[in-house]
Amino acid sequence: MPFTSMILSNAEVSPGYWRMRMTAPPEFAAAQPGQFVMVRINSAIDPLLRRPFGIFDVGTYTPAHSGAQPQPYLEILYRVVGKGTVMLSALHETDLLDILGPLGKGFELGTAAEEKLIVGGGVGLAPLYFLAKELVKGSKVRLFAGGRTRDDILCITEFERLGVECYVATEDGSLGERGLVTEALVSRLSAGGGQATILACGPHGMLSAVAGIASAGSIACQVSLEGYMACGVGACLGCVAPGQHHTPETPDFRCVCTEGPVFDGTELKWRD
Amino acid sequence: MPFTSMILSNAEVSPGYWRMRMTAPPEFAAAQPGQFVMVRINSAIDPLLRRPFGIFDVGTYTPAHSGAQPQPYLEILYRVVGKGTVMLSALHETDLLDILGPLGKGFELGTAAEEKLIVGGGVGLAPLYFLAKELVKGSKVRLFAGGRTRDDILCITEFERLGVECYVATEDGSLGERGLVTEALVSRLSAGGGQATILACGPHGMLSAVAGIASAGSIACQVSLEGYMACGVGACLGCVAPGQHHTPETPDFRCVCTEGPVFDGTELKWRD
Amino acid sequence: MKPDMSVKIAGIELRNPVMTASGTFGYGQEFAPYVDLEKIGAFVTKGLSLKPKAGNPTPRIVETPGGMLNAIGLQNVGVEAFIKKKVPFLRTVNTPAIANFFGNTIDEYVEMARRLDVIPEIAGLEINISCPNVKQGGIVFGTDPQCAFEVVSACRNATIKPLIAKLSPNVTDIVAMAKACADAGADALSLINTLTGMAIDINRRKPVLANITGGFSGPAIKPVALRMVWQVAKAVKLPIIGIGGIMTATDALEFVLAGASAIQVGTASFINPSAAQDIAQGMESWLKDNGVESIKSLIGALET
Amino acid sequence: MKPDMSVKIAGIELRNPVMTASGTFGYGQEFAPYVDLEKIGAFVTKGLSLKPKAGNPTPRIVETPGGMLNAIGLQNVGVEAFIKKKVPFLRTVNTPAIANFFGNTIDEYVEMARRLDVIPEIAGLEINISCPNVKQGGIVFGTDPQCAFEVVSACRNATIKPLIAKLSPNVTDIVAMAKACADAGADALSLINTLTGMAIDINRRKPVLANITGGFSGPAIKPVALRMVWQVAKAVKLPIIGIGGIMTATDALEFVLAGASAIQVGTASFINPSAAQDIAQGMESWLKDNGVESIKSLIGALET
Ligand SMILES: Cc1cc2nc3c(=O)[nH]c(=O)nc-3n(C[C@H](O)[C@H](O)[C@H](O)COP(=O)(O)OP(=O)(O)OC[C@H]3O[C@@H](n4cnc5c(N)ncnc54)[C@H](O)[C@@H]3O)c2cc1C
Ligand SMILES: Cc1cc2nc3c(=O)[nH]c(=O)nc-3n(C[C@H](O)[C@H](O)[C@H](O)COP(=O)(O)OP(=O)(O)OC[C@H]3O[C@@H](n4cnc5c(N)ncnc54)[C@H](O)[C@@H]3O)c2cc1C
Ligand SMILES: Cc1cc2nc3c(=O)[nH]c(=O)nc-3n(C[C@H](O)[C@H](O)[C@H](O)COP(=O)(O)O)c2cc1C
Ligand SMILES: Cc1cc2nc3c(=O)[nH]c(=O)nc-3n(C[C@H](O)[C@H](O)[C@H](O)COP(=O)(O)O)c2cc1C
Ligand code: FES
Ligand code: FES
Repeated sequence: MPFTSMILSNAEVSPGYWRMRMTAPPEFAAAQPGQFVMVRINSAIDPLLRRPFGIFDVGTYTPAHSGAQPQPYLEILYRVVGKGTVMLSALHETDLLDILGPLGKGFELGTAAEEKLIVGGGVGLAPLYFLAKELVKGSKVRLFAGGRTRDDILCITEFERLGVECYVATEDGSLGERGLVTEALVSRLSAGGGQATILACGPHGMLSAVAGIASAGSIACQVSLEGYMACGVGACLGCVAPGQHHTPETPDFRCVCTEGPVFDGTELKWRD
Repeated sequence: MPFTSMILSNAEVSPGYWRMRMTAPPEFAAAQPGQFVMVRINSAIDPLLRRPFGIFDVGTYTPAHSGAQPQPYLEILYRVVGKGTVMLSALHETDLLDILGPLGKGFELGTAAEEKLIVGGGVGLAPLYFLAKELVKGSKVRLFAGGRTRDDILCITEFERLGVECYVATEDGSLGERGLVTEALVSRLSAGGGQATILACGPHGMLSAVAGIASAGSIACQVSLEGYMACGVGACLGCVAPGQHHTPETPDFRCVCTEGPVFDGTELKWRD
Repeated sequence: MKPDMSVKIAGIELRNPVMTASGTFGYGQEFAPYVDLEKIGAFVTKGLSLKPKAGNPTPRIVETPGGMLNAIGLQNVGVEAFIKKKVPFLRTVNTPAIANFFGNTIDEYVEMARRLDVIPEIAGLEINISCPNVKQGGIVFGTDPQCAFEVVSACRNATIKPLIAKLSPNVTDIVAMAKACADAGADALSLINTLTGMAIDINRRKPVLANITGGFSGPAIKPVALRMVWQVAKAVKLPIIGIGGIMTATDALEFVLAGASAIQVGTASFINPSAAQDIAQGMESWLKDNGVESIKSLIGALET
Repeated sequence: MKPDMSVKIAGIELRNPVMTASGTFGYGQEFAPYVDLEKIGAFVTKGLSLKPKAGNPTPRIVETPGGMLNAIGLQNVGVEAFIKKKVPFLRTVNTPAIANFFGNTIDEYVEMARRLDVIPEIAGLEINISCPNVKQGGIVFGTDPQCAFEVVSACRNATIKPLIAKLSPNVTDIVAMAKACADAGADALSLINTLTGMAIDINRRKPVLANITGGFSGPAIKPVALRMVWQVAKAVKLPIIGIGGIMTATDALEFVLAGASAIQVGTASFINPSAAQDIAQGMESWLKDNGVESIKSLIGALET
């Protein structure tokens, strides 16, 4: 659903990464981890299109004024990469934003018994915090967080506060293990343990590797994809990703904004 | 010259009319009454073109911080009429603006002896305040301010503080005389007195009437024109106005942004 | 008084002149959560073809200054699945549904027209002639008056439903194209389809779109669309559906004054999913505020 | 290392590929306060005609989403006054000046080419063929390959100076136009000139421009311009000057990758009077940052 939201806070949490909290309508309580919102940056035509962002967190806050009732809020965690996110980072508390969401199909939370291995690369951690909050209610949750450097490892303390066990890997070794997050995942898996399921979000290369690891170990795996989106509601068909049966001759495209952004790793074609 | 200016204040002085003060470079001290600036509303492409505004006032202020030296400032008085001015009115103190100016040919201040009759319609008063500040240094100055209703009569107290004698006329009689400002001008002129010169800015209809009155009484008259501008520097030729010799067959166009915006009333063609 | 917003296009009664543009409104159902479909004049389906079409590889869209490029590749479920899966929904909505269709040969176009002709839930057909004719070295039907005439008249003979020819703006002489479609028996003309554009990623040194070029839409193209609607309205008697960069009621009214009897909202629905309904409402308010009793009195009322 | 930004167009050596577009940079002098004219590659004069031209009534310009329309009507001082009043300034600047010119008959074009041919301060001629041929029912030279061929070859025979043909984008097949001008002996091609657009004031129920339609320029048109430059670069050997909506160094580099050997900055100079210089500087910085030694290595380097 479309709604006008007021910014409650907008702060840089790590160089180039910002966290924004804004008001949400009551209906937003039904949002699922892995769903996303389409944010209209301003009312002008530059930028023209809405920008998609995963839901980092939802909750309620109590406004300052006396006798105020608790109100729902929504948070996004975003990386400044271009025109729209630059403008977003310049917005202030009390500024208004036009938001569409929650949109798309989120993560399946699965059964409490299975251990949850959540894997995030850089800003791919964004939807995983909301996810972890739900998962820790029933299951053991381990987070594998990767990035190029320490600045790309976001909000680890928040995850730890949830009781999530965190494994950190950076390519330059500036934080945690030196190397790729997938290596940390593999070594954890080889350490054995009970039945596990993988939930991942991050760069396509990382997701592809994670999906490979999962199928190799025949472990259930869900991944959250990105795609260039115009509408977010299944109308423009801009956001599609190749499905498992995809070949250039016999294409098989899945709509990321409605059938996803979260897919079962086996639903997708990883090399084409 | 182009410069980056910081907004010092931006307040609504009358319903729909805003007054903005912003920092200016030292060179701006050379600005002449009647000159204008081209303001870039934002760094995006919507709105694309700069917006022209007359110089309402220039001066110096001393920043709050200790040991600060006096700094030059510039003021504009603007009416919210469309996209750009709506956005302008939403800007805050400390926001930055990209400004080009001072531009164009201002008013000729003439000789001290002659009485100065300045005539302004609505926001046409904007350049007249800066003008009056200069004129009162040597001459008797009378202001004839007109508008549809009281809300269109701007900053009269400021003019009075300068020692300017103000004659106000509104079409609905909500302030001053009921009727057109030109009527007030005519009755003043018929009252006789020493040698006078007219300087006017406002809607084209008013300027045309004033120019008529002036030539009828063979009184010197300068008018400040508007025109749709893209560049403000004489390159696009979008802003032209018909000159005295203009006919559809033998056109005679004057460039408002470089030959004007202030013209001698006799230089222009008033009916074509 | 409530202004009369109704118009008639190619024999189709519309409660107001606001339609949705093909390819930007899915098959209607996608927008049911955002738009009261019974508050708009009509909606147009995604472009349909004989066989399902999977479309182009990604990236398929890119934003440009004030607009966007798309190279979806006419992905659609195909006419069979459309009839089975999408038409039932149309029955539930009391608003005319226009089927937009295309082909790569005249035979394909004709076959599509025949299939759609027998579907009672379809109020009319919009023929998209901005497609290459594979039988003629890939020349785009809509860029050659003769090709356009042939494909439109062939479809004209294949359907008794109202037939709307949708023109491509990528031509030297839009009036010649309009006349060719009129001569071929089209009941109305819709214009414009997308301009052809391109965007480049300088860091990858590649086109942004996998398809290299794409269809250019959005507010940026409005001046071209408005000019073409005005040119065609002066030269051709058929009712015109104005399309191109319409974001607001003001934009829509510009097209009506230029000569459009109805308008279509495309890209705007991506930015504001209820754009079509908001524009219809805004137009009605403007008429009321300006004491205009009927939208019909504004069609082509531009003073030049 | 300092990247080599120099390029050669139609035999004219440019210190960098950034030129200013005709009609947006006056006769050069207007921008001297804002641009170090010796930091750009070349500048192009306002379009010149045999007799002074007073241009159209006002309003002459209007802003559109991401762009603008102009109907200046080719106002210019005429070739005589240009030679007397404007050429002396060119002597003071060590940067090639290109004279843009037009006519309404082939004879007028040829006469203009002759007059300009003998002016040493002029490094080359840019022929604007987006004008109606009054001898042929007002058909625009630049929208018909045959007309374009005739006027360009006639001018070719009238001057030994480098001759640049400036193409109109309002055509079905830009490649056909490019080939016609190449066959006629043009040394280079510049594209695009303005698209034709329109804007309407719904409250006055009139076109905003006194001329009704106008030339559409600015960032909005970039995708169309880039597409046309790419199409022409693939099909024609001549060096290309890319024009259309260039606001930044990134925009300029997109055109270079698409196949342009140089670019022209138009509308951008209205928004930022030092745009041309800033863009040249920005391109050089990008080359440096990306370890590209020569701009020439980027011309047409798009991977498709
Ligand atoms: C379902 C989904 C969830 C996302 N969640 C987050 C998140 O939680 N935090 C975050 O920082 N980013 C997230 N992204 C990526 C985010 O949408 C882009 O970084 C953002 O749109 C860039 O906009 P821009 O104007 O700053 O960049 P520009 O490069 O100027 O954008 C230009 C165009 O490209 C699109 N675009 C650019 N990069 C991407 C990308 N990686 N994915 C999709 N479209 C892109 C933009 O939407 C815009 O249409 C998500 C993307 C998707 C599809
Ligand atoms: C030399 C000069 C001095 C001016 N001084 C003042 C002043 O001191 N205070 C003030 O309030 N206004 C002044 N104006 C008018 C002011 O420029 C316009 O009101 C303003 O540009 C409107 O912009 P907008 O985006 O809000 O309106 P829109 O209607 O959205 O503007 C659309 C386009 O039309 C142009 N435009 C609209 N109205 C005018 C107009 N009246 N004159 C020229 N261009 C126009 C805009 O610049 C823009 O390019 C002056 C105009 C000129 C030419
Ligand atoms: C993503 C997308 C898909 C489109 N698909 C079709 C289509 O299938 N058939 C068609 O005739 N037009 C199609 N169009 C063109 C639109 O119907 C419309 O003519 C064009 O976008 C201009 O209008 P706008 O500027 O309001 O978007 C499509 C446009 C977009 C943006
Ligand atoms: C105000 C204005 C005047 C122009 N005059 C001319 C002209 O006299 N001759 C010409 O060939 N092109 C003329 N043009 C077209 C530009 O040279 C350029 O081709 C066009 O504006 C596209 O580039 P841009 O988007 O960077 O402005 C003019 C453009 C504008 C905006
Ligand atoms: S973003 Fe439009 S269909 Fe997914
Ligand atoms: S505004 Fe461009 S010439 Fe005056």
